[in-house]
Amino acid sequence: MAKMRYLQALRLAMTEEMERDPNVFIMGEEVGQYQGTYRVTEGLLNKFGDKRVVDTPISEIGIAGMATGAAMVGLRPVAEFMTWSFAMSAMDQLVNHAAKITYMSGGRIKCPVVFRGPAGVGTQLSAQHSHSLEAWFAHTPGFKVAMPATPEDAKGLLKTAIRDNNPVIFMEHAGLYGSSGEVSEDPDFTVPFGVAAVRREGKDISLIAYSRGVAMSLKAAEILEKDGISAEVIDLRTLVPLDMDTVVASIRKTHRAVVIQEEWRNAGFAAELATRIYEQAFDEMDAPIQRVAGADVPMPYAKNLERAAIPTEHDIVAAARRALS
Amino acid sequence: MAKMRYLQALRLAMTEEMERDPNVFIMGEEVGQYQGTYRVTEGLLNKFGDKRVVDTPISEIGIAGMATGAAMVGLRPVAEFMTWSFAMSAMDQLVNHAAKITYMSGGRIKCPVVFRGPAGVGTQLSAQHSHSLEAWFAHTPGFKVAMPATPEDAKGLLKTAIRDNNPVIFMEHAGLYGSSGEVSEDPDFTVPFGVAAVRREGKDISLIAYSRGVAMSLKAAEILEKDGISAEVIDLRTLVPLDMDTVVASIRKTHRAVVIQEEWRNAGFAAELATRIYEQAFDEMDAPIQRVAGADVPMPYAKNLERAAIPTEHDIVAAARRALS
Amino acid sequence: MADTIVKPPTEEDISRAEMLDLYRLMLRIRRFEESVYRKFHEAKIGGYLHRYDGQEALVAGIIPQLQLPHDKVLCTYRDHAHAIACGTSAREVMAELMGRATGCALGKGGSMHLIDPERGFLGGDGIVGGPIPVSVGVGFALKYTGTNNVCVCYFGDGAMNQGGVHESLNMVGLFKLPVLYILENNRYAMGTALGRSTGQPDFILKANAHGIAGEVVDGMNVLTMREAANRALAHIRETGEAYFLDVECYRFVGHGIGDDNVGGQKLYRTDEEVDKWRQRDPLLQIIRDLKERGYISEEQIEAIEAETKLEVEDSIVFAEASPEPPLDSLYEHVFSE
Amino acid sequence: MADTIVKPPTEEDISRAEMLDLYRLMLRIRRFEESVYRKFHEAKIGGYLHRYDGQEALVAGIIPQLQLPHDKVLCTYRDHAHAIACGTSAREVMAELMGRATGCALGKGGSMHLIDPERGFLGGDGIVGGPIPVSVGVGFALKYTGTNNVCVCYFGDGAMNQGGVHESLNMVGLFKLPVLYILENNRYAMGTALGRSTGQPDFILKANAHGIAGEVVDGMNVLTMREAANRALAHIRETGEAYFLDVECYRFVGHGIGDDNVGGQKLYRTDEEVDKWRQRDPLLQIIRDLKERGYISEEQIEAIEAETKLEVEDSIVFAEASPEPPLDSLYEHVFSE
Ligand SMILES: Cc1ncc(C[n+]2csc(CCOP(=O)(O)OP(=O)(O)O)c2C)c(N)n1
Ligand SMILES: Cc1ncc(C[n+]2csc(CCOP(=O)(O)OP(=O)(O)O)c2C)c(N)n1
Ligand SMILES: [Mg+2]
Ligand SMILES: [Mg+2]
Repeated sequence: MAKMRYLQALRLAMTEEMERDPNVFIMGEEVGQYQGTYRVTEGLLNKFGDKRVVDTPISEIGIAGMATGAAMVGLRPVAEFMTWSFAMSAMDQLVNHAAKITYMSGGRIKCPVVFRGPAGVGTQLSAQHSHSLEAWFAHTPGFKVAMPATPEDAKGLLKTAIRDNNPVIFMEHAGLYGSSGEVSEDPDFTVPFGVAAVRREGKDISLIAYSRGVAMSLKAAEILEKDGISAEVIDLRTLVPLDMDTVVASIRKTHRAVVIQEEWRNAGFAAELATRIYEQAFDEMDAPIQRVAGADVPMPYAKNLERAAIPTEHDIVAAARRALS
Repeated sequence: MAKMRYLQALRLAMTEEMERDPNVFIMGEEVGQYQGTYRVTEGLLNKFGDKRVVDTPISEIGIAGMATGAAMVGLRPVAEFMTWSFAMSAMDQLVNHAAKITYMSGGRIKCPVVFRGPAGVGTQLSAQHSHSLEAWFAHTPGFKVAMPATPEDAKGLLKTAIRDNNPVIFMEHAGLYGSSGEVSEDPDFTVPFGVAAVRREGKDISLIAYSRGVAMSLKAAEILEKDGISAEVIDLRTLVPLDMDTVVASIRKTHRAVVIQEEWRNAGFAAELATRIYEQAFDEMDAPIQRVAGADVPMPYAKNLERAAIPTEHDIVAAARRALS
Repeated sequence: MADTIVKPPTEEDISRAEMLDLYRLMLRIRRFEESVYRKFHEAKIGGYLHRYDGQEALVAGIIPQLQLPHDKVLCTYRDHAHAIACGTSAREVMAELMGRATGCALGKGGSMHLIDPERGFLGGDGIVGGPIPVSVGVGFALKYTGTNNVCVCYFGDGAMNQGGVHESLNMVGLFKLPVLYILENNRYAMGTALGRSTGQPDFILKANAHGIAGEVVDGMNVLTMREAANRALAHIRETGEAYFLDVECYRFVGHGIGDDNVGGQKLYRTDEEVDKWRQRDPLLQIIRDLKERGYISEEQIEAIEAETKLEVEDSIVFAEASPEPPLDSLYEHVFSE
Repeated sequence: MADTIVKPPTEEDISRAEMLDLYRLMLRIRRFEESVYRKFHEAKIGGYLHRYDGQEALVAGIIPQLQLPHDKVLCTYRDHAHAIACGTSAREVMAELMGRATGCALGKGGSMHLIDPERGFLGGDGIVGGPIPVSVGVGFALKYTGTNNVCVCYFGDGAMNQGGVHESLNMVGLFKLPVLYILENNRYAMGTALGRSTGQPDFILKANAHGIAGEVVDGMNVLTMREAANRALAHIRETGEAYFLDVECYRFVGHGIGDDNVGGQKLYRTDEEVDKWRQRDPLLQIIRDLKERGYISEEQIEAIEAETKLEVEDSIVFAEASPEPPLDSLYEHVFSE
């Protein structure tokens, strides 16, 4: 174990997998010579050379297609979107090609590709640079969707993603890059997909989150504790596959839940989560599930408006209190 | 009133609005000389000339941008996507430009553009041609989303869309183009956004649907009636804005609901609908809301698999029975 | 660099056996497409359907020159011919078109998504321009793994107006990847004639603008096509760099089932135009050439017709006798293991 | 057609008053950007920040030649200069950068989304290549409504690799729309030098391939720029057809805040290179020209500096004194009435 930052953990995962498997390569805008826009890929060009660390033009369609095509014939590309906001330009290649080729071919083609990059709200990046869009990708069959909340998961989930034989949407959070924690240095360490983590045990209410929502939920749980409320915090880790067993087990204990997402509320992933909980545990619910989500507005630039548009631990606390009242 | 088909009603709406307002124009692939891929725009080129009926290259990004730009400076484009599946190539222009320009400009720019075309499953069009994606668009603030279920609404909602000062995602259903019904010929007739229609009154259960799901729900209601079950059928008409008042009023009467969508289940719009019902009427619910939705698979080609992948009235009947058991 | 129409090769370049093979392949494609059309109208085949009649030389002149399965082929929804040329059996293709479990994609793909990776055929694609971004990655992988192989990527004139195509051509030009682009320039994208969709009709200039060399080829003559393909392939294998063939061709039938009636096509082209192009039918030309060289007799022609008919009919019998995919395969293949 | 470097105009072409105006505008932009940079480091400004230092001539040589607000301007996230040149007050720009209610987008847009439709400025755009598809529609509307006006659309060299740009150039070429494209060819897209991102570096060939005429211009000299712009605008107004200027320029500072330190830029360019280009600083050149012609005295230079300083400082005072947007404006402007 070593203490490292989330972005270093990502880099370590890529380094180890590139060392392990010569078919793994890195590509994207500014991943090489510029050392990565957020420095996630720093040093990789020097270490692995420009055959395996490929700087591309600003061509998101081309990037998505190149990664997909290379995966279709046996390579294992790890393609970076400088931010997930820019993946919007590539939706056709991502959805109509990467996600579907295995099914359309009756299983005759594998497509082991990872699309990764920062998602979520930064600091005043305004309307066009503040997306995560996990709901879009979760909606689309054929993708696995991973959204690590901790440095250890950043490493372990990314390694699993690279070894997976399917297209993985790997959404990091720009706001977590600097966060640090203990991370296994064992090159065999991975975190499996579809296994949620109970980050904090509790008995009065379940706070169900992913990505940056987990840290917010843990802070909320601390605040609630002062009022004698015991909150359980669940980190979903992957949205597809989704570990409903862990969620439902928690609900059976607490009978109340808050579901948390940072992205726009309407038709967001929290709605899916709430719906599934009701589908699987309606009779267990003592109160309506509370949803904490981003405001349904394009992200405004002004600091005060941006703050108002995104959820905080205080929104989670308020939601929990509503569920308990 | 005159009896006409859904696609004729759409054409009539466009014709009337083009006659009313010289700033309205039609554009898209094969809308002119070819008379429309589905013949929706048949005759419009002859009637209005090639200044106002513009055939474009196969350039969905360009189409979305051209419509957006023209709307930003005062025209009222009605841009056709040959099918909504192809809009995936244009997501960046649609979401980052059309949907956001009003907000990003602090309200200084209006963007009165309609994007329309067939959505949903056709007949064995397979994986890349069978989308509706309303969940993606509903997720994105800045869009209104209309999905007419009847010829009369096709006309009335499209006229409202063209007169609206905002980008409207107007999703027709290829499977409804041939359906016919009475349609007002009054050029002042419109159907307002955000007002759901109760298509059939009932007291035991609410079937809440839109687009082709409404016809399926009406058939299901007839089947249920034979068993003495009285189903209310609600046609949402627009997903954004969403008329929750009508939905909740129905729930207060029936205390049970089935929510219906044709597109992929996971993170689809039905989840949003269910979640909102619970948020606004949790205490009214006597049973878990049942969700009827498409299978979470890329659309398979084989007839039997395609049939198994999309919901039918029998799935709605079964869901209703579960809710009532 | 633009506009060089390649001359047909001389007799020495091609043996009788090879020429007969070209004829046989083109005939198989033509007869297959004709039967597919009938089966569609018998409602045995569903979805969209795009025939290759008239364009056979683009497939027959190129694909047999490849080192399959090591070279790779990508194409559009107009893909029956490509599958057959890559060696997918008529049975597997027909069964796929009928949505049967024995189809080359287990009935899941259909007409637009034929595929046969074991034979180097990476599939058709229903999205205009869709295969070109994929070709960047296939070309990249062929280079990355140190092979001398080539990815051949087919697409239509309408696809030249797709942004993804330009991003990809530029990347292929920049990274110097071994891709052969075949522009199936049949002059129409559905009902849109070339001149109504492009600001500038010389597509070689578009390829050159991204750093890819290319030339115009007469795609109505399979010998011309074959020679151009061989030169292009040699160029790519030698230099490692892409090449772009803008192939002049014509589809004899409608874009698809929607305009297969003459009325539909009259909206955008005249009978005279179709007739004019039919005189350049690649099948007529090769028969003429075979006869001129004394390579074929009337009996042989009949025999080849008969064996082709047999193959196509066998494929229909096979497909119709094949089961639909099992219902529980609906959720299979969403993910690979 | 490619590679014509336009000669600077002769003295007769431009009056003293006009030349002084060009100088004043470029100076205002330079000083404004410098102050913005300071304010960012005082944490008064957030988000991303992209300065125009070195590229002032591209704005000063063109925008004053327009008939605003009837002509329209679109540009990238590197947009402070464009707003100022269109006539948006420094106060409104600075207030927007500080996220204040008095900003030109009411604090909702920020640095990348300055906008001022009443002055013909249709805004910056945070998506590389994003404004070009929009320019098709603006050009279309200008033609549709029967005006003689022009849409000027700025974008970077990196944007030439975006598919949407090619779709749009083709449509503008095809439909013959009145758009003036200004390629702000500063040789780098973030840390990627031109040669590392394009398969073929002559961008005029890319424009020509879509049917749009164009030429290369020296964008370090505002008089050259102005002359080229005037000719291009005249061409567009006369013919109704688009024109493409590939403008040679250089950004003196980092791409944005991320590499504004020299270390960041050292990853992709040398100090020597920056120094070499700084010798062609458009401000130095115009001062030199003004002096050579005897159009300006040292006192005037000082006076202009002083009045510019005053304007920028006033904008800061104004912005800092302005309120943040009211919290209840969060849900305003998602939709228009
Ligand atoms: C992105 C996209 N837009 C539109 C379509 C609908 N469409 C299918 S084929 C076609 C015409 C393509 O013409 P071309 O590229 O010339 O190929 P051809 O059919 O002539 O072989 C169109 C518009 C599509 N499949 N994908
Ligand atoms: C579609 C998209 N991809 C990536 C980015 C991130 N990005 C912002 S600016 C930039 C470089 C653009 O370079 P260029 O077009 O040359 O303009 P310049 O910054 O030099 O003015 C990149 C990659 C983006 N904003 N949009
Ligand atoms: Mg064609
Ligand atoms: Mg640049």
